[in-house]
Amino acid sequence: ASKAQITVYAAASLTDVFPKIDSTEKYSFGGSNTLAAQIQQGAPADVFASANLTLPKQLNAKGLCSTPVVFTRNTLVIVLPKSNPAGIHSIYDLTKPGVKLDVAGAGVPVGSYTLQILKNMNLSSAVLKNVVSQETDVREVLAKVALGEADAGFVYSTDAKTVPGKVVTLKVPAWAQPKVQYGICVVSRSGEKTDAQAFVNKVLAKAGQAKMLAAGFLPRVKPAPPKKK
Amino acid sequence: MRRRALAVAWVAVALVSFAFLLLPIVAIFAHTSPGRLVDQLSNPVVRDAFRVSIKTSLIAQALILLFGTPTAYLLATRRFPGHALAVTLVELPLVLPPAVAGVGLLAAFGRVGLLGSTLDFFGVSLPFTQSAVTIAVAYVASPLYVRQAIAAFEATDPTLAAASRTLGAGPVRTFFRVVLPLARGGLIAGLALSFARGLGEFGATIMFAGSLQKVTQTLPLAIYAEFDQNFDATLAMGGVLVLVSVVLLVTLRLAVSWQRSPSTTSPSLFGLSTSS
Amino acid sequence: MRRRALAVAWVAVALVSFAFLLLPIVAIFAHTSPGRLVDQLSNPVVRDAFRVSIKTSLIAQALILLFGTPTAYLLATRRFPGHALAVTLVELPLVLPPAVAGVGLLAAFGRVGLLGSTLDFFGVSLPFTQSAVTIAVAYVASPLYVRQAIAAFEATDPTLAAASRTLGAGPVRTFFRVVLPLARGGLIAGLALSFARGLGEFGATIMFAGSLQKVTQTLPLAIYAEFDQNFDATLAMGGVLVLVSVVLLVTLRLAVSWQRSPSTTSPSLFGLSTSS
Amino acid sequence: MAALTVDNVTVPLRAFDLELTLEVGSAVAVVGPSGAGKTTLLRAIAGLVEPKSGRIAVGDDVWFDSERSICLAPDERRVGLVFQDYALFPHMTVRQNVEYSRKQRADEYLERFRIAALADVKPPGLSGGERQRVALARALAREPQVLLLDEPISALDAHTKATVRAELHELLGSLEIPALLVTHDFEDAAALADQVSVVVDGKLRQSGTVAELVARPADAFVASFTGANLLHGTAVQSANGSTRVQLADGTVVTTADPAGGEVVLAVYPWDITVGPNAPDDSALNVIGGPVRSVAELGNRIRVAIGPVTAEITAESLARLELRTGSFAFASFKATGTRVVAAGSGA
Amino acid sequence: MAALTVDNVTVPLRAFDLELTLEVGSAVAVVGPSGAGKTTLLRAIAGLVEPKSGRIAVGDDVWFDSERSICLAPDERRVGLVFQDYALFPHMTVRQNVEYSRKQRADEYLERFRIAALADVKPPGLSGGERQRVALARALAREPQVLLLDEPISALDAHTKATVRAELHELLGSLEIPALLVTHDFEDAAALADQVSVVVDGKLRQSGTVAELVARPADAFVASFTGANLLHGTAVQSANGSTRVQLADGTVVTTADPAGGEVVLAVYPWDITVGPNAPDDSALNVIGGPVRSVAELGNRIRVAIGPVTAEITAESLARLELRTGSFAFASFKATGTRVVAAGSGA
Ligand SMILES: Nc1ncnc2c1ncn2[C@@H]1O[C@H](COP(=O)(O)OP(=O)(O)OP(=O)(O)O)[C@@H](O)[C@H]1O
Ligand SMILES: Nc1ncnc2c1ncn2[C@@H]1O[C@H](COP(=O)(O)OP(=O)(O)OP(=O)(O)O)[C@@H](O)[C@H]1O
Ligand SMILES: [Mg+2]
Ligand SMILES: [Mg+2]
Repeated sequence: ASKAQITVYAAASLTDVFPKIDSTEKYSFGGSNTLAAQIQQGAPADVFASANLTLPKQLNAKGLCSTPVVFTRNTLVIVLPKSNPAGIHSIYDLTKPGVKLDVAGAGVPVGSYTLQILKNMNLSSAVLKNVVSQETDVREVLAKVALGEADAGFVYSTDAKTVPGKVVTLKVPAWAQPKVQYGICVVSRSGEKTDAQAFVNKVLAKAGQAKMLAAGFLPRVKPAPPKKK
Repeated sequence: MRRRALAVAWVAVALVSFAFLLLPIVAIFAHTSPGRLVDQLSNPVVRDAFRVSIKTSLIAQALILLFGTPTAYLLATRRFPGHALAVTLVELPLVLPPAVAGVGLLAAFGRVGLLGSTLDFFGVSLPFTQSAVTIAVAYVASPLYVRQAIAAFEATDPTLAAASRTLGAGPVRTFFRVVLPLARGGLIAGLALSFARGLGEFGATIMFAGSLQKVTQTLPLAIYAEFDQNFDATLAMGGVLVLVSVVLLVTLRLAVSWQRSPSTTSPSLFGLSTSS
Repeated sequence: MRRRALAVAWVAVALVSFAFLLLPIVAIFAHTSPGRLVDQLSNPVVRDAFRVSIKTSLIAQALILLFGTPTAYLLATRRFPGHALAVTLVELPLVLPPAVAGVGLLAAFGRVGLLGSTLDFFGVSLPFTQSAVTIAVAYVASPLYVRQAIAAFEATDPTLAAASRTLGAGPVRTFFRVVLPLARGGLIAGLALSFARGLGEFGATIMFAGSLQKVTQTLPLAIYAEFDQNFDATLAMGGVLVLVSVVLLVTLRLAVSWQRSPSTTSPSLFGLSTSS
Repeated sequence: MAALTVDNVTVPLRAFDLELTLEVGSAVAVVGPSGAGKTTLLRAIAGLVEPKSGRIAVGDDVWFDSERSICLAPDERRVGLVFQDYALFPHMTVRQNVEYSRKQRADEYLERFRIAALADVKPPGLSGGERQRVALARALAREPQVLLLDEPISALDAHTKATVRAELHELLGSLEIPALLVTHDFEDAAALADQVSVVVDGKLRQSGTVAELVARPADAFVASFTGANLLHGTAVQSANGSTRVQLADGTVVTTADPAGGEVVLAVYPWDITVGPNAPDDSALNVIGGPVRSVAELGNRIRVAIGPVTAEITAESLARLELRTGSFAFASFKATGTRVVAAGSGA
Repeated sequence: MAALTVDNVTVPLRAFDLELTLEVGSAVAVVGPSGAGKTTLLRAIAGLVEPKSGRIAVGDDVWFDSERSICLAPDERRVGLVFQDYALFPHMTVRQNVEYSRKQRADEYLERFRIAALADVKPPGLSGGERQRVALARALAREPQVLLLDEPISALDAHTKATVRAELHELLGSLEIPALLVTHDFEDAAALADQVSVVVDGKLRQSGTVAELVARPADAFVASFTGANLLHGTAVQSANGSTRVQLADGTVVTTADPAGGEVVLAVYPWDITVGPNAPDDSALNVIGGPVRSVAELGNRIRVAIGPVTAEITAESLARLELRTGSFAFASFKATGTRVVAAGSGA
């Protein structure tokens, strides 16, 4: 079967895992929000895999993509440089003055999740004053921490795993974890709808899911009702 | 007549070029009504970004002027072993992709960079600070000024400086009374260029300084950040920057033409030379 | 002696400038051993990015050459109402923040852009395609060539073109046999500059073309993207680009000096003029 | 040979309009101060500048005619123009320069102008004189109907001038086509052309042979241009029909020409004799005073006394033992003076 | 006044080394072809170029001495240098230019050089002559110990030259300081300086008064420079002690000077007479042939016959009715010729 190579716009946090699922496609990884915006501007994407459900839903509402389905879930962790220059041992240490905290921009899914966590723990004001930069996607956060330029940053647990040895991770209490659901949909303007759908299926299929789990993602559960932001 | 045709074709090509260059700008303003544009100016993100941009740019340009001018003069007037190398070095950031410059700056002044520990020792940490933005801007913008400055200094008739010396003026007086006034036009032009370049700095800044509203988020960074939030704000900021740029360019034009002598008669390709 | 002191201070300032400019580059190479650098060249991301960069750059430069040269010649030799405006327009992209240029290009050629529907009608969709990269590069880099070209054409002695005409050569022959050879040095220099600038293009590209490996991910974008994957690759690519840039700059130096006449004696500020 | 006709051609220039009518048969020199419009005239003839009005033709070939709105492009006019600075193509060898207009017979011209040996040299490596020869060869290789020369020798060293001037003179003599030669040096004009036209501020001041100009300068400018002393003063018609002119410094000079009011007198240095004491000859004008300067040019000596400069021979200088400061008398015939219109003299 | 001493100063230049020794008392002219090193000499004296070795002093003030490794900066030497192109500051008014070296007594100089009226004009708006006066005023306002002039009049129009030349001559006469004047025009040198030094390729060829140079040119170059005809040929000592020189075209010329082998004969135009038929005077050299050219310069006429150019008066021209092509004889005394060393003649 002659299968066309399709273009997948996927959240930065999927950078490592998606090629493992299907290495033949073309990928554009970045902040889900940026990708969504690009699709609105007419980017030739076939599939959109976002680190939240909100963005695909918005596109769907605009008729720009099919109804999104959740294909995996994730959790956030705090990453620190191996040297841990700021001597951080718990999330509460993030309130220490002078800590260089790197987060993603509020528009980026991981950014909004970060804000939710801090809100849930009533740390918002105390911690946000230590933010030194708002990156454009989760991998930027990871990089700045891995480089040792930032003292700490909020990323997905899956991201932390991609740079073993470079960073140490701190758990975020489960009760504070936001509901991180990844939504995937087929872009309406796609010229390769069937192949696009095929890719989506591939991700949802056993093999795909296995790969996701191996990468540290959580099993997908039934689509949750849209949650208010 | 064959010649007419040629001339027409020639002009046509030029017109296409102009259209291409003009269109995006027209588009920006087509999308944002002046009203919207003004509204956006009250959008805190835009306002903060504007403030950060202006502040860092001004400091950066001051530094460029302070260090660039003597350097340029030296390169323009002295010939020493490795001169060509020095000039190349000065121009390097011009051809260096900003992202690379950013990486370089991190590798040099970052916490884990070459000078990181040294700076740490003095309790200085540059990344994520406004100083980082200034440094990034100064780094990528400086060549535009220095090149123009070198050219301007080279263009000033050396015998005039010599005359000043034989008239009893020392090096300093000669420089400020004769050389500088004569090079002025070129220097202003150069500064306008580097200011514009600095104002548009993106790659190096985001790498070296990150992007934090009120602190390190310059207009270009804000544009990128807002791009996916609200395109209007983006366009508005774009509009603002276009206006700023135009102003700068006009300054530049004036400065240059002011230095240049009135236009000479032109080589007559199509029939006759028009004497303006 | 006061004068010595001054001279020393002067040189010191220059040295500081050089150090500042050199450091980041040294840092990049300090972090990557030549071995690593070579390894990284076999890294698919780097290779793809390199391919994309070269391909788009070459096409873009070809276009710039094709459209820029006649335009520059026209602007250099004709004086017409709105001439100054035209020159300003040509230079605008130079002072336009790349991000803004990107926004502008989107607003012009994007799906919701001015020409969007028109293009759609012809089944063409530019944004986020490789053509978009080429366009972005051409848009941002063109002024560097055109400016140099204008200068070069203005510098060619009009009487030589006139002489050619009186010797019976038509406009075309005159242009190719006399004007072009004389302006050559300047044109090459300009092309080298715009090539380098285009190679480093970031802001406009990421806005208008996005960053899709193998398709629109140029080296600077790859650097930005890889920056978070593995810093080594970033540094390696940085190293590669530095080398490319240096080569380009040297070309430029040569081209220019080749056109320029040998260095004239310099204005003697510190004591005596050294006659090289 | 077909003559070049320039029929009240007008070209608007920055400061003034160029307005000229010329008939160029053989070799004509156009002289005038810098900025007079000489080069512009040549450019107009060659088609590099379009006149506002007028007519330019060679024989029956009309090159420009505002009424019939004819205006040939420069390359459509068979004209040989030698530029003020020769305008050789620096990126081509001498041969390529000469061959530029047509490949054939280039060698012939290289031979004729003794530059065959330099055929492969590029202009930057040539001396002034050589450059000029190449420029001439290149211009003539086109086989033009008219030869236009813009200050052909003013770019040369003083001591090569003489040689080149002679060569050029021979060339112009041997040419079969009209030649228009522009210069701001009267001596060059005199040496090279049969006919001299003086142009000032774009207008023709006077035209004629050198002898005519020297004999009857139309105005002060032409007079000074041809080397005369100019004496400014006020004229009073005196009884015996002669005119008495009182100069600024009080000296009174008599002239045969009738005149009144503010006038300018022209006296040529070689019409003035110098002596140790005043000759008592009523027909003579005598100006006594200390010698302001003594300048030797070969065997001619220029002696400045009061307002005038006299030209005497080395012999008489020796006899008179004149030196700067020593007192002497300059005397010249009343008939040797000419009243000239004030004009814009030097 | 303190004399300027240039004691075997050597400056390495592109093509050759400048090596000169000069003693400048009053006004000395340095003449030489373009590229001889004239400007470089002035720059060295002013301190704008550092010589490799030698000594430069004014009276007892040593400005440069390689042995004592003294080398004053230009602004430490009280020197007035007028540049080849005047080098006025274009962004300053005439007054500001003159006041540049010292505020005091500027008016005085503005008056003295008749530029007070132009005080507020900027140089671009000045004529050549005015520019020169400003340059002089500016240089002298510094009250220098030495005045250096680089081609002070070659930048001027031919027809303003004469006037300015006279002015300059007076100035130099009135100055109390040594003046070194550079030019490549022998006439200027003759007109302005008492002493002329001929420099070629950086070396002093000959030095003396104009009369001396004309009388005994050291070599062919100096001869041609001073306006002589040069005749190249081979000399054969003849019985009667005189020398017979056979020229390229076969003509044989006799000279009083002893010589042998390849030689160059110098004959000045004013030593040559022209006649319709050969004078039968054995003492005379006679060259017959068609007149190659007739050039009128004021009342002097230059007639070219065969290898020589003669200078005759207007009268004799009229008498002889010479015109180009007509056959005539040029004759000159054997004693009127001089054998000169070949040198690098023109
Ligand atoms: N393209 C032009 N447009 C308007 N005016 C011009 C132009 N070129 C020259 N002029 C003016 O025309 C006048 C004559 O210029 P032109 O070069 O013909 O003088 P010229 O007699 O050749 O002077 P020179 O003897 O210095 O060569 C000058 O006053 C000059 O300022
Ligand atoms: N800075 C320099 N370094 C080396 N050589 C030089 C320099 N400047 C000039 N020259 C060479 O020195 C020689 C003399 O130059 P200079 O200007 O002194 O000659 P000049 O006699 O003044 O000529 P001109 O009469 O044309 O002014 C020339 O051959 C020139 O090429
Ligand atoms: Mg001219
Ligand atoms: Mg000189």
